[in-house]
Amino acid sequence: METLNYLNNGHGLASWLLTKDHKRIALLYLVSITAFFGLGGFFAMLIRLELLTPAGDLLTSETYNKVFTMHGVVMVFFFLIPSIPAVLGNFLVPIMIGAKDLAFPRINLLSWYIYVLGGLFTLTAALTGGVDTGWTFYTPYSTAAANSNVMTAALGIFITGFSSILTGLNFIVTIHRMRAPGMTWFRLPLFIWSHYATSLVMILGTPVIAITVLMVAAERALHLGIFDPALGGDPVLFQHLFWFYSHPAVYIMILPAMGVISELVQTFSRKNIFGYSFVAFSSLAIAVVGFLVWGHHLFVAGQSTYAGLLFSLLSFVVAIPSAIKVFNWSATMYKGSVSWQSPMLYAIGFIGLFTIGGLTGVMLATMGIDIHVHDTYFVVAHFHYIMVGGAIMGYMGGLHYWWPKMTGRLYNEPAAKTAAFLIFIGFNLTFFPQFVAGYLGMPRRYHAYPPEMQVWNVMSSAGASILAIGYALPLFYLLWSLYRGAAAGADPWGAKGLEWEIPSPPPTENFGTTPIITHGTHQYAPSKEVGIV
Amino acid sequence: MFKNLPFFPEAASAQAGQVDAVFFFLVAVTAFFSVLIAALVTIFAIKYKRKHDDEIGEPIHGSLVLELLWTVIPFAITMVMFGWGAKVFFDLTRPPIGATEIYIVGKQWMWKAQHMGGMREINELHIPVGQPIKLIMGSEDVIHSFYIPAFRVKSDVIPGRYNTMWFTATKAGTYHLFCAEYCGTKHSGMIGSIIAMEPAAFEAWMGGGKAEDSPVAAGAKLFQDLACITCHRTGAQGRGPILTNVFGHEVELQGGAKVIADEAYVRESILNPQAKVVNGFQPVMPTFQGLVTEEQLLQLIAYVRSLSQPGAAPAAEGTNSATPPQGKN
Amino acid sequence: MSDAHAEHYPGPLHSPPVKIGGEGPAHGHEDGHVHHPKLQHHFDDMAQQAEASTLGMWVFLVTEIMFFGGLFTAYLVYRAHSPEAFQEASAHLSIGWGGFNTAVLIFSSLTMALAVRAAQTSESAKTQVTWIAITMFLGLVFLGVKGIEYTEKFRDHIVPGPYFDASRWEHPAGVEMFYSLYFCMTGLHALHMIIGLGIMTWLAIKAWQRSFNADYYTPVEVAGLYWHFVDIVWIFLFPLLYLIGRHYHHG
Amino acid sequence: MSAAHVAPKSLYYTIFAALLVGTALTVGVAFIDLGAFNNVAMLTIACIKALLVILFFMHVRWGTRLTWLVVASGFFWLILMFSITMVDFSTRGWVQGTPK
Repeated sequence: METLNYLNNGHGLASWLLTKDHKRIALLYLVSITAFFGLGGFFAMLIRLELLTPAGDLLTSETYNKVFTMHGVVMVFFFLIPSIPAVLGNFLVPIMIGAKDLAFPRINLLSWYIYVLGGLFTLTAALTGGVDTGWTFYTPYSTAAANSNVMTAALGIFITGFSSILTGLNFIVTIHRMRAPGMTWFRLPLFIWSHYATSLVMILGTPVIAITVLMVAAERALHLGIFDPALGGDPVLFQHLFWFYSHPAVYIMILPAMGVISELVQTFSRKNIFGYSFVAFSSLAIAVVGFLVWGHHLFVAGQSTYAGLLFSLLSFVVAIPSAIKVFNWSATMYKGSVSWQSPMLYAIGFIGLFTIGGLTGVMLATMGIDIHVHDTYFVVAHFHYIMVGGAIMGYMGGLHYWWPKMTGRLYNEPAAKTAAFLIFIGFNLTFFPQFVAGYLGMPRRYHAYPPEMQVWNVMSSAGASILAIGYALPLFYLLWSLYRGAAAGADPWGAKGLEWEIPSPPPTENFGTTPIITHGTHQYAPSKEVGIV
Repeated sequence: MFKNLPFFPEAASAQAGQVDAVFFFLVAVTAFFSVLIAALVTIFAIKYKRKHDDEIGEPIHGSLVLELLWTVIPFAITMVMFGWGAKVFFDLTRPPIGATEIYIVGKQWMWKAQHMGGMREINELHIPVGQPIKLIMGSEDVIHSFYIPAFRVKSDVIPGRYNTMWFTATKAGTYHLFCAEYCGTKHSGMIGSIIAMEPAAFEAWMGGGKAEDSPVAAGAKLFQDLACITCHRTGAQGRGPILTNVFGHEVELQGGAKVIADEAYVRESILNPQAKVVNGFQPVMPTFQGLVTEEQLLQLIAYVRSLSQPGAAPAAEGTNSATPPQGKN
Repeated sequence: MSDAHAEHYPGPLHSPPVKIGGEGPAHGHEDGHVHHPKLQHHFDDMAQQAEASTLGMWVFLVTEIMFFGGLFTAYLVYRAHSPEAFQEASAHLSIGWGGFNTAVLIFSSLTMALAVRAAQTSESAKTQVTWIAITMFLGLVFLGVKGIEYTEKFRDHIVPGPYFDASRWEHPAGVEMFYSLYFCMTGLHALHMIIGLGIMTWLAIKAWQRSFNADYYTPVEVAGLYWHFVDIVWIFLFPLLYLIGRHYHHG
Repeated sequence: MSAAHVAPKSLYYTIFAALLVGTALTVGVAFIDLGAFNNVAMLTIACIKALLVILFFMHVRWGTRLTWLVVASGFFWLILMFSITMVDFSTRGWVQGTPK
């Protein structure tokens, strides 16, 4: 006899498209962001194919520029930003705090529709001629020179921004107002802390990008001249406003991944986190200080040197909480019972790659180095280490970890391990050579490049093909698990947390009666302090 | 195919060593911490690998001492990086007095250069080795970025204003010039060569240019052709301030504010004359927006500037150089 | 600190920290007492639901602050860059219309507050609808005046773009910048007014159907917060746009 | 919910009157040339008016500490955006090479 759960409680398309259940909305997001990930990945493959040879011989310059623009726009706004919050966060935030749903289920569904609408605008822009501004939409190129699809793409980003705002708003209200009795702030899973911090960035930063792209649209369509140098406008002001959001947006991508890693490291070491409050508060510190560092994107953009100094200093400060997290994760594994199951492989990969990504970020915050490597492949390599090596590793790890909970099925573990290895190796082969090419001086967004840099690009393209196989594999074994996977049971990992105490897949209401919380998550044994305190 | 594997860029300027030194320091720190973390994680994963299904880890809640250690030590290291990096940045952005100046104009998709001696180049820049060079750069359309990897210098070139950069080449040779800020379809074609030459060879190369083509001479001609001379003169018709000995000096504006007359100010006064009117003059000057190109603007600035240099030629006929400079419009 | 939750550790390793009811997943509200019909299934009680809604609106208003904040930043940067041009441009705006509209919006905030109070104190549907209707009327008056002002700008060719008449200004570039910002800021504000009027229409219908009383008035409260916020934006726009050029002297 | 504070009508009328007085005052001050102090006066009055609306019309005066925090953080971030952006625009050209 099959028990009633959120998946079989209602059938048919309408029961999905009109659902207010946070778990079903999470799956709607999962399907749509996977589609966009595929699209963004397709553009990435075109880029890597073109760059196999120094001459621009596969695509025309115009097409190439549109391809990397769409790669950036799709991956940033339609995959990375919604990935962990909208899929894993949506599914887990209410469950982890002992609530039946998010505070505003209808707004949650609305956010998905808004996301899809924004996506349609962007796809329209891509299909009706493309946009060639780069995902950064720098003025005056985007207002004066580029083709008119900028409007459509900008509107797509504007609309999608509201989906992000609504998700963040929902999380904040839910975490404040919907916690089960006894679920105090310091008993919250670290996943919740990181999602709370992420939501702060979403609601405080996203409106600024919305108004900024709106100003670009107004300048294009209505001939208002806010960034127009002829009217005394300053293109650098656009960059300030753009990065006021877009730098913190990096933390929208990485903070949830950090939350995932905190959960993974605890479960697969069978140990509570080392230094809970430091890990929890470092998330908030990253969210807050992360708002004060945007000007490190403008060191060579004609920003005043003193502003550069301030931004450089603050950028070093924001590196510290990230370092604290990395050290605490490592320390958590000490004297643990470390399992080598696939989610943990992603977590270990994350720690290593994020360390490299973070430290190369510190190099870019160093003004004297940035003047040379700014806008080169060094930057490209750095942010892919954070976004792919960090955010996507975290997403993949989390997806594997909670897949049995979401679907009630176990996937094929050897296949998952293989994919994790392929992704790790493919990733490093793709992006490490780009550090070298960058320091050699290869500028980003170059369709053709000097021949002496070919060796690094060939390596990178070779790595990309391994990476592509690594990302394609889960599509098969995860789907396969839906039909043939063994039943997961409530807690396949021996993990400690509210989500593992309800059936897999969870019932629609999550909890029969509101749970009363008596202690924090991941308590595997009575605690004891380390010798020195 | 890959006979020589390029691993590190050539260092051909006095600044390159400074940048590379900070870079090596950061690479060392990065390598140290990456290896440290990778080693810790790997060792823990192997040493504490789960032995049986019911095994649990030892419950350790944390250590304040360790937390403080790995907060304070990284912080101290980053402050060293900050200080060092900022010092290098200041050295890289402050041109020395007396640097040879060259005007650069970026446009989709080419670089134009004007030497003070009159030579003009496109997508090439000849410079002497051992002499500090200061580039004054403007853009005709969108944002570009002037980037010479071998010199480790880069600066965005922004429409509506002037950015400067400077360097001293140390090795003769031909180096890449890239546009580093995405500027449209042929962005990756907006490249060129920096040709650093021994001073003697450079002098010979410069000898090919004609003095009347110098920016100062061209600017003086424009000053006549655009009829600037009809107002910027002494006497009853002199409705605009006289421009001798103005550049580089402080100018008092209407309302009492003061500005230094630099490139940006002269540019603004030509394009948007009412923005900062000199005290004692009427705001009667028409705008020259759209009438002068970026290159002509630079020539006019070069001319106005030449009027402030020792032994400058009189501004124009009709100017009484004994008149105390009152500022300019 | 790090032992924040240690003291709550219950003892045995696998003791479940939650008590899950045995009756299964469906229908959690079978515990006896009657629920308010407006209580959604995932809230415990009306107080939690109301608190969540007002908090949600406040968080949304924070995003609105940042949304307008982008424009205010642009205003700040450009006004600092060309103060005289901004004064010259501002002097052309009608202080009469601007002041009138300010008073209208303040008045509408009062009537909105009274509408919320009417729902709070379970006054009659007629009273509630009356306050909402007056608020809407004032909102329409505001938009009407805005329309008159915009028409004048189009007539006088001071709308930025190809038809902008540069010849009448001393600082044409800065004036055009000012009016670019003027149209962005007031246009966005007017858009918020229009959205507000849509919400108020819905609210009036609901109030007419006697939906709101002392036990349930969250929608009125939340819509009120939004309306007051739009008023606050104007409280800043009025002096920044209309009043900075009043002692501007033509040179 | 039913326990929420109901303010007396007279308070609302008082706030309304204060807001109108504030508006008249701003307009009046604008016609007097006070130099830079014009802006200070104008913005001070606007801030007081906004505060009155927030505290009384929007019920924050009787709100929870969380509401106070949310409102305050909104304005705090706004000021952060203003001030840090202005750090750039107000220090431009401080380190330009001096023309000889």
